Amino acid sequence: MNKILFFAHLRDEVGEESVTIDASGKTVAEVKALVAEQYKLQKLDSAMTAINEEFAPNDEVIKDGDVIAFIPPVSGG
Amino acid sequence: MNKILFFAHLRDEVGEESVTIDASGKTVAEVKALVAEQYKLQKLDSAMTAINEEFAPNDEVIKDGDVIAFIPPVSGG
Amino acid sequence: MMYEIAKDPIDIQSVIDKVVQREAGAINTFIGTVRELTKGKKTLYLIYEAYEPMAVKKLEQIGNEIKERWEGAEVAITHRVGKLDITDVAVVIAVSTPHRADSYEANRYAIERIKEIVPIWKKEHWEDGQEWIGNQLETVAYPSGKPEEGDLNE
Amino acid sequence: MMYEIAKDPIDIQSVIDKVVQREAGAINTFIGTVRELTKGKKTLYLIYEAYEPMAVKKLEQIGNEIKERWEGAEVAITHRVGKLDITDVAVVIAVSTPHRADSYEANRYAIERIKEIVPIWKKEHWEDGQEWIGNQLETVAYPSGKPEEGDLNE
Repeated sequence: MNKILFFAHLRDEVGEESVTIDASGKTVAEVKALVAEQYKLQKLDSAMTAINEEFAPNDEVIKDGDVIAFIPPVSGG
Repeated sequence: MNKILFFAHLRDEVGEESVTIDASGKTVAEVKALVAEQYKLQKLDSAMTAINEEFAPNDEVIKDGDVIAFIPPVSGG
Repeated sequence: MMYEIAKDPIDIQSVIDKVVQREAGAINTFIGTVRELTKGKKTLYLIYEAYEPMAVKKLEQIGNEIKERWEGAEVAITHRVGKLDITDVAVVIAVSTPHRADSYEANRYAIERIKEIVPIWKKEHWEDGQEWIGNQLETVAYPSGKPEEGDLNE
Repeated sequence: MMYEIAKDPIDIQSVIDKVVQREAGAINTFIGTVRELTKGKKTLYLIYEAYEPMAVKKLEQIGNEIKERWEGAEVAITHRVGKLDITDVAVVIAVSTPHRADSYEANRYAIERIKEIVPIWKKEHWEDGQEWIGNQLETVAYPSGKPEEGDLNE
């Protein structure tokens, strides 16, 4: 299983800090599409994705246990 | 009369923080030449001059009571 | 710890102390504070949120990029999260280097990189609403690469 | 007092506090420290000397030049005099501005101008001697004018 973390406006829209799904074997792009549809997230496209706290490209394949985080455009500083 | 202030290597060479002379009516350049000769100061040429705490050009004429300071190249910061 | 996410007010001096070194002649410190007016709109307060473990890793990555580019540099960064009022300190970046020019340039690099790759977000609260801020201009991000010289001068 | 010559160790936070303003999103602070090695030579300690009343006036002039050039800037500068050991703080320059780029540029301008027009001198003490430092390269000074862009990048 895979934990998926939401931040900023995504967290507000989903209404959860995290959800757990089975994403193993899927690419980042596939998981993004799935999650966007399920939670009606229109701006997920502009978010980057991190796997296990490191940015990951859209074609990376997720393994069981990987922690996935969607990273909206950052605004720290 | 006029107070003349020395700093840094000039103070070391003259052996005084200040001296008093009558410089009124003389230009900065004339006072510089005079003081350089009297105290055998070879590097006075590279010093700037301040009159009453403001930089002054070589042709400025000194008035009675003006405080003159020789400002070697600075090295603060 | 040279790279921290803090829930309490940041002690600026303690961040500076981390980069003191006998080889340094310069310490440049950048302090990001909460400004009241942005584009004529009055901010009441901000909420900062971070993906903390990843944010710390990314701050460390920025520090390592700096040490690679500017020889002899030491870097410490603390970013605060939670509710911040006007004039509160959101981030402190301290960079020490042997010579002064490098301390300014390396510090500037750090803040620009923070705004690109560190997972921290701010929500602005105004009298008439609130919004998560982030790249409303849809500009380019640099998740793994480094910004070009031109990107530092925006 | 925004511009000071200090005989005792400088409290960095108190210099920063002077430039805090609700309109500022950035405070850049430059801290000049005594470095052990300069061109391979080991410094034991430094003595700083100032023509104090004129030095304060010239620091104020620099602050005014900055406020003219960078809108909304606030500036505070304290320079120490006397005997300083390795890692001791010689100067603290704090500049706050609405936007961050200006805070870096205005602060950089301040340190370059200090090295041109403020009557402060340092004497370096090594194991084998001592010397008053100052413009050994016979470079140009700018007593009343302002440095050109190129001069800031030495």
